[in-house]
Amino acid sequence: MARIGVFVCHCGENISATVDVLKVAAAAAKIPGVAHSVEYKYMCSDPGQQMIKNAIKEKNLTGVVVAACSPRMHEPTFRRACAEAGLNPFLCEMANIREHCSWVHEKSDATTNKAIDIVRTLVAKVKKNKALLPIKVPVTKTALVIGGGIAGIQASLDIANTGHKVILVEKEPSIGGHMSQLSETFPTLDCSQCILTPRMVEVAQHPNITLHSYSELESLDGFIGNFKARIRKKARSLDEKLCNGCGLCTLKCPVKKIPSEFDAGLGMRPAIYVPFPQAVPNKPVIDRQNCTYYLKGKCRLCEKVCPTQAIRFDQEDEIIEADVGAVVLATGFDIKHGDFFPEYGYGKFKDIIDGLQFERLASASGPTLGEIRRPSDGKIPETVVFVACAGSRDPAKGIEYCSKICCMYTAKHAMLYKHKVHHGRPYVFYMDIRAGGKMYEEFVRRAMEEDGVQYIRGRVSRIYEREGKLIVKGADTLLGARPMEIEADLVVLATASVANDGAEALAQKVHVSYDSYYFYSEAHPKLRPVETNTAGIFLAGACQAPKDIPEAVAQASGAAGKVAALFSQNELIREPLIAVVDRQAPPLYSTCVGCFLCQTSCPYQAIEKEEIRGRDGQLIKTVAKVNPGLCQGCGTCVALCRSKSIDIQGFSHEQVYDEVLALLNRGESDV
Amino acid sequence: MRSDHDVQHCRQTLADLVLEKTGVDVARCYQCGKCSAGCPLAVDMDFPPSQIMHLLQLSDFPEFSELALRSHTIWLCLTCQVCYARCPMELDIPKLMDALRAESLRLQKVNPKARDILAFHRAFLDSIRYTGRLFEMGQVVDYKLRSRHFLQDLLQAPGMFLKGKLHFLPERIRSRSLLGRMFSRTLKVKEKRP
Amino acid sequence: MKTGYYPGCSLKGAGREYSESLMAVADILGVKLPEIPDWNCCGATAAHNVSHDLSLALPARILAAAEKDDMDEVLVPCSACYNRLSVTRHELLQDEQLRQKISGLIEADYRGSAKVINIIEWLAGISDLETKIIAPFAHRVACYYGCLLVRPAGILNFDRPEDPQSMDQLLKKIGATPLDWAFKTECCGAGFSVSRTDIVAKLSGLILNDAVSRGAEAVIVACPMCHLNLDLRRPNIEKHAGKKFDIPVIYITQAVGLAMGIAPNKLGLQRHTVPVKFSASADRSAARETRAQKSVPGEK
Amino acid sequence: MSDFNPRIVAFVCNWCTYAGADLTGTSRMKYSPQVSIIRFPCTGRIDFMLLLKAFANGADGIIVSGCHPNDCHYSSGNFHARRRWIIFRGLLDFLGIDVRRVQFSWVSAAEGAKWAQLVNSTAESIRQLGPFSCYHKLRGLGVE
Repeated sequence: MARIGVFVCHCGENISATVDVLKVAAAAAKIPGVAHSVEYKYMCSDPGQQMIKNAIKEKNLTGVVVAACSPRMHEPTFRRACAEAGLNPFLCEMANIREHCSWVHEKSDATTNKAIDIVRTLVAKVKKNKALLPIKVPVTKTALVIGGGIAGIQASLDIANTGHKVILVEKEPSIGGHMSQLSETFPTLDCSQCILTPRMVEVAQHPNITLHSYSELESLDGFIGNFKARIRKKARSLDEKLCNGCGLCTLKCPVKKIPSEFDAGLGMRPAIYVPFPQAVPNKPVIDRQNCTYYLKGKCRLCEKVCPTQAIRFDQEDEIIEADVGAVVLATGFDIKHGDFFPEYGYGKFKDIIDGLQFERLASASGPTLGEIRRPSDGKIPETVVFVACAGSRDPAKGIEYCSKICCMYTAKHAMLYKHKVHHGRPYVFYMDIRAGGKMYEEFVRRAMEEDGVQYIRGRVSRIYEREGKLIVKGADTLLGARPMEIEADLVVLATASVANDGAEALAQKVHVSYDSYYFYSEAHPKLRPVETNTAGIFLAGACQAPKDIPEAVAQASGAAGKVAALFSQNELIREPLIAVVDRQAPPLYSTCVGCFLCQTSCPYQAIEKEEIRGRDGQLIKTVAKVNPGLCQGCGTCVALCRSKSIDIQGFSHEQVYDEVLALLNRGESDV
Repeated sequence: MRSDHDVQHCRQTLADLVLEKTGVDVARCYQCGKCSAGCPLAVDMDFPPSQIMHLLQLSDFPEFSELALRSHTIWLCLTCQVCYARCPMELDIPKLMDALRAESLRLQKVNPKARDILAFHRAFLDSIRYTGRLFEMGQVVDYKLRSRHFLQDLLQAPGMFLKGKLHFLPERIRSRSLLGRMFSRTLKVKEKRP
Repeated sequence: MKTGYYPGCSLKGAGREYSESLMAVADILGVKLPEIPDWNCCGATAAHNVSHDLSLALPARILAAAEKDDMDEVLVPCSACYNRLSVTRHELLQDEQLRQKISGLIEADYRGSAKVINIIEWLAGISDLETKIIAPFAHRVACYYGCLLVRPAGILNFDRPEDPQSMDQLLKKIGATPLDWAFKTECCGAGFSVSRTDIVAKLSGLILNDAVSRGAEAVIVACPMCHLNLDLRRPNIEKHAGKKFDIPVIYITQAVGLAMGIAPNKLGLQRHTVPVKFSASADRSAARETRAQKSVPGEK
Repeated sequence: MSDFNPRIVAFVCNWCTYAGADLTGTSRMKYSPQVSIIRFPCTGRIDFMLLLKAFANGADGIIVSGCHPNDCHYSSGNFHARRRWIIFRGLLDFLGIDVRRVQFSWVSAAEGAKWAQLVNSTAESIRQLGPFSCYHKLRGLGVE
């Protein structure tokens, strides 16, 4: 027999002013199963809580209903109080007679009766409450970081430095990402490689970090604290243990004219190559699409010259399995390439290049050793036109958003050009200058005031080639939108930042949501910027939205902090308000018929198949099973289940049906 | 897109009218200037296309809508469609220009500089109105009478005639009466000749 | 499949050689092109400058007449007419109310069954065109599309509005070498040929200048207005530019005609203001030469 | 009919509408006391048999309300609810229940005013429809 205690709160005047609390307490006392009913001025105060604790002990109550404010306000308070008195906290419910009653109605019998209804409803519910124990999920204290750009590097180092293991997966032969391609960085103009390469080396040498370069995530299963990752280590055609990175093979390789990815197509590389001198790991890889041996079946020159016999032509991809507790996505971004700008002749004229290509031109390690020389004829350009918003903020080209980094790097490019070609004339076509950030506006001003970069407010309409010059047709909207033509030697388009090609496929592999541009979605735009909707998977850097280096690094450290917090305890403790599938004694085992409609409706992939087998091991039936680590307790499956075999703790069928009945059937408790 | 709410609560501006007639929402224009940059005649215009857009954006100030309606621009527009083809917001500026021309005519605010252009259009239309097809000779003569540029083209006409490009008699189609009706129904508004 | 023919006013007057050459070519191809019965003017730029409804009604009446004569498609060589007819068809098919309104104006029910095609679509559609080429038109040419053939791309969706290729492909077929030049789709001044000759002279001048500077021997056009501005207005252009241009302006059908060995006067070449020196016979030899040394500058 | 006080049950989700109703309270907006709230984790949890149950036990009207589309705390629960509701509507008709007695709506945690307005308008329209006596007769016949 249930022994429920009802505790009606005045909340000072807040409730008692419009609700006759004495009447409520009296009425509650008459409800079948209520063993104790009192009212008090402030239930949430210490004496109030003490009152409840004592009652629990003295009247050995089996359930508690506190008729006061919203459970969103004080449920934790009163459940804690119950727990302290030795009553399972999940046997305590709150009847919201303040927000949902006293505050929204005038003082009247109707209002008091409604308060009574609410109390009766919750009493009915609490009678059916079950003692629940918090769920404990073990945590594998190893993090998987996908993407070895600056964000991935930062996240890996930060996590590794908290003493936890990190597996870093990079799809290119070397880590470093786009930052390694940059010449200088705004707003300080310090050399990108100088600040990046030490971090790359640190990653390589860190005892807690396992680096898999030239590898990609094959699949990810499991849930927060307990993921199982399968990583494809692509064949380098090389025994990494034997290779000492002397680079002889790359020198001797007869195939030399392959456009270098690292130099954004402005430089050439051999078929067996190390992307760039400071690469980590500093081991070559054979590009099988272009290697003579793989194409024609002969050559093997690299094999002959290799002093350590490290070349392995017959090497195959390798699948590595790893258990990880958390995942950080740091897959970065790309810039828009190709023939999407016919009016600018981008992709048609050699001397119209994009931002990354300019970075390579300006970089001391670049194909021109840092001299600004235009691709077509190697001449030093006298006039350079920089076009901002080339594809960004341009619905007609399918990209409505602002790429954010272009304003700054364009100012930087114009500056660098001016620093290298003193007599040169840099012009920037812009729509707005978005220089929000520490020292950013000052940086842009410097470009204009000290380096004499000419800013023209307007969008370029067309670019065409005439006698070796690029004719740029623009207009200055600050001069009555007067059209103007500039004869340029080189044009740099700040093409839009976009998500990486593989972004969508990866998102689907790991079950995180993404926006219509394939940037990954954070769990909350303001308050949960590094989490995803999938517990245990975090975001770092430009895979979430276009970002500059400081932002990417900050978010990476944020994600690392989240991972560290997750790894700080051995077990995850979660509220047990989750779905459970009915289990019965043999021969029924479960009323579940195994239609798995629940599985289709679950937003968290929390529903698994369980095979029930007899002693002889033969299959009796396959039923649904809820993974307590993944279930978030929305209950969608519950409403959907045809045989009502799945139920949700805290909001079970029994509880809610009894609530409805109690609410509508005023017993003799009514006044 | 301006909401219906706004439209009904403030008196109809020129921008609203354009939106209603052409579906072009000038609020979407963010003044990048690409249209002006590409317009072959922007230099000859009193207001390049992007400025016309901005005049419309501010058209709840009567003086600004006035400037747009009295502008030379709307008559210089060749409908070459370059602006529309390149507009990042895909705003149909040529269509908008048509609407402005119509409104400018209706309110008799045609820019005096557009006199010749309008004269030509009228001559052209009258020629079709009465014959069904363009009668170049007749049209040119008519145009000269309206524009009073009697000597212009005199050098070319004989040459064209010799090359058999000009006829002295117009071709007439059978359903001229229908065309007459079509014209009188569509060109109801009687404007003063420029 | 019945293909009707809408010449439009210009092809009966200032641009009659366009029509003549088209007919000559059609003869050799053995294609019949019946004119739309009792067609009227499309209203060109004038109509939509003055009244939107009129600018739709005039083309609608033409197309309705074509439908009445159950034509499945209508060949419209004049780019201006092509543009007006296409835009009208598009707008009326988009908006049922408008369609009914206009149908009322033209006192006939316009359904929109007849497709509107331009000269390039028509020529490209002819499978055995190459077989009819006996004197390849072996010249370096600048294909001038103008505005109205490619814009608005959304409605015409015929070729891309920037750096289109369809005409270049066609000219390759008949043995010519199309150049990559910058003014393919810049405006020539269009409807201003009479009212604002100064503007026409300026814009057309830029076009000719670019074509000549890239070594074109001829500008190929598909629009009588462009032809009028680039050819008939040549004196004004030269006066404005302060220099002479002797580059001829040829209709695409004339180029095709020459390649088929049709006599220049049957193609109306004598009607041009700027004399055209090519002739079928001369081309035969030229053709042989180019076949011999097969790398012409600018060829892709 | 004026003295008729309908009984209305509101089935709401914990994250949006329940919080929204809390906001109505904290901002002291008044509404008709005929409505009582039953809290669910998500509208996706709401089993429409509950609605029939409520009618059979004397409810005159019902409100079902959750997060706006795409705002669901559980990312897609409200979509399931909406889909189920579309089908359920047909069933209501079949069972002889006036569809107007069930009000399906979205109220976010920020829409305290909307909640008050929703409750009042529903209460009013149910008052117009009158008591749902025919269904109340079912009570005690074992059908509930």
